[in-house]
Amino acid sequence: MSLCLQARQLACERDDRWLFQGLDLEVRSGEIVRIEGPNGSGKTSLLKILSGQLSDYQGELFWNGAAMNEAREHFLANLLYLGHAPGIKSGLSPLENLAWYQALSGESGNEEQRLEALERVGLAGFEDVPAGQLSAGQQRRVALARLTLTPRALWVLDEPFTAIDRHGVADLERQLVAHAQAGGCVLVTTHHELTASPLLRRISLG
Amino acid sequence: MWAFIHKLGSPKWFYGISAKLQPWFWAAAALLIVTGSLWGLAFAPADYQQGNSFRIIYVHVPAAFLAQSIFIAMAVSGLVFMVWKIKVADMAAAVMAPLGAAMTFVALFSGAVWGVPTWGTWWMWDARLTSMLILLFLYLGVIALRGAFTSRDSASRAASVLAMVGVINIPIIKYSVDWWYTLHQPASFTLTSRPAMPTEMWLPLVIMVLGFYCFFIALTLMRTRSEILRREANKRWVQELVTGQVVKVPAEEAR
Amino acid sequence: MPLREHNGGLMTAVKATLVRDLTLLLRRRGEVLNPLVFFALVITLFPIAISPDPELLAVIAPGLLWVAALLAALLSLDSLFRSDYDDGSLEQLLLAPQPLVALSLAKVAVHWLLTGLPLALMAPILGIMLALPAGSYAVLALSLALGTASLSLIGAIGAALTVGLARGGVLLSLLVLPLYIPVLIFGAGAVQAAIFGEGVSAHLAILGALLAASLMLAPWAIAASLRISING
Amino acid sequence: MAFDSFSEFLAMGGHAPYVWSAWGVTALLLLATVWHARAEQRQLIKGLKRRARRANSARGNAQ
Repeated sequence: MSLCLQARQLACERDDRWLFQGLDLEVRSGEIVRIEGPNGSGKTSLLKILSGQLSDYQGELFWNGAAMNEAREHFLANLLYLGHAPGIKSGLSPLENLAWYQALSGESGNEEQRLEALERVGLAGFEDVPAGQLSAGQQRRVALARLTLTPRALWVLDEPFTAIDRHGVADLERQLVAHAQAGGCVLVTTHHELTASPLLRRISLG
Repeated sequence: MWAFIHKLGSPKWFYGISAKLQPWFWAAAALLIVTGSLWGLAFAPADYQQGNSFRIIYVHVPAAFLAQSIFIAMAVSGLVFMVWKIKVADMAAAVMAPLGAAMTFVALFSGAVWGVPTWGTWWMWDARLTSMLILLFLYLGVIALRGAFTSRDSASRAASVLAMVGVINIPIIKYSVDWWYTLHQPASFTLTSRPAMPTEMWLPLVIMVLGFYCFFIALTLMRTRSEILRREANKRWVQELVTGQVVKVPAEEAR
Repeated sequence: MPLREHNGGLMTAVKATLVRDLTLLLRRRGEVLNPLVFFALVITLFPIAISPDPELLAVIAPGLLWVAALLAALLSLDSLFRSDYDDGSLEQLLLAPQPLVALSLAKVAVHWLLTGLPLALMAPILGIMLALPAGSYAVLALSLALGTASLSLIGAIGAALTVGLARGGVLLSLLVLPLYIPVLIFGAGAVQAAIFGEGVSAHLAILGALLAASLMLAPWAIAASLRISING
Repeated sequence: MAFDSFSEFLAMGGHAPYVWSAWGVTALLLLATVWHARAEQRQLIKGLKRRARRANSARGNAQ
């Protein structure tokens, strides 16, 4: 089953200033869509609207052909959103952080899976260290471990390359391409130049 | 019905219709308040227990009525704004809050002054005064919350939610304060509760209450109009209205 | 990549949120202890400021204990959603395919468990220091346990509304304290009634009714407020 | 008429300070809100006019 997220005549007004207007957009399985635009052009707001966090917009959203209001639960069950802040609790260990995220979507999961996901992002050996003692890049990697731990079709990533070293960037880029090839879909904003790929599409704001 | 609601939601339409309504409410308010004041101050008989200090009732009760009604009106506007996203409702709610706080203050002040000849003290923890004091804090909370946000959209939503939470709580607060008051002061004299008031005493009161309501509506219309101008300053119809001529937008000029 | 159907798991999510918040707070024990120390400190101030006379203290003790406990519960409210907001996990909570109402209720439950309940258990000890008449200790603890649950729920609305603001702390008390008054009236009233030897069941029943009403209505307001704050 | 003379009316049966201060503060507040609303409206329209003039002249210069 393929996925399809559509936006029709999307417009967002923040405090009497139009961030964007009349935006039509469609993302499907097998695509990496990069949202581009200068600072303040509304990239983050667009991602928040598309991920269903901001309800203050005009226009319509459709998830697999159904209006977003009705398909919201199904949409959220297939969404993985990573925002500016990694969403990692400094008082909990990476393992505990991941356990909460797994449970949040209704799966209890098991420790094996979490250890494996942490190893995949190069955090083997840090499983039980309080996340507060990890570097910013390592915390970001804990968040990125969710990409493999809780597989979701639609990834919405806001600046996912922040604070990650060059090796990690290459890894993540490969992961994005592999996800699209496997029939998933990636919506991403980044200042980092993504390697050209037939799957990559750009949408410009502002 | 729907078309009407959406028409009402258009600031431009509201700006036009309120201009027509406003003078009537101002006239009614002036007429009623002047009549009620003269009647209440000079013609109504003095109370047999309280004498002429009783005449404070003609400002105290209308202000107290209005203070409570404005909070309810504010919450209803907030609900309309949240459910139908009608911006005019939020603008009205925004301008109502300060007037509501002012009316609460009037009710508190007149009640306190009234207390001197009646109880011999400036402040008594009377049920009505205590509820009014709490209402004043609720108003201040809504005003402060609206002012605390940098984004106006968030401020509007937050103030709407708080007004709705407050309006659910007001009756609970009122009943619990009444209960608390009767527990601590069993057989005391309350300012305004009396078994039967002669017609020439309560009729001016009714006139004053109506006058205050008209005043509230007129002032809210007027200040909502200002709020519309403030928020829609960039819209073409506002610029046309202000300059009195058709404003060309740059895109049209280029053509 | 196959699409998943949403397959419940609400209990898993709520349980995990309870465990997570409990773990976090128990690891930062200072945050749990601060309100309790504050409670004890404020109660110490009153005999010093008013009079050490046990007879006088006994009269005002119910009110003092309730006001001090209420302020102590208020003190810890600001941090209820703040750290989640700062580190981005609040966004994730909002995007979980579970009802936000249930998840925020779990967070409030943890707040009560580690603030309201300890305050209620500690109050009788401070009651002894204020010469609270015998026979009212159980009612004091019970009324506080019931009342602080309502306080946590109502206060969480204010905390959710102000979590996006840089200096929300003072504003939070302005918003929340007026709403606390009914709980204060019936809570302190219950203890007083117990002292006078009157029946306390009416007071406790009203406190229970207030709790039921807050349980029904507050979670929706909290969820709506969180959505507003996350957009700010 | 409840009073026999104007001076009696002013005296309010010995309750003059209370009655007149309560009524005075109320009247003052009502008038102040009206005055404030009027001033607010005038100032807004003045500001909008100034803005429109500036925009007009800027556009004129550009042509």
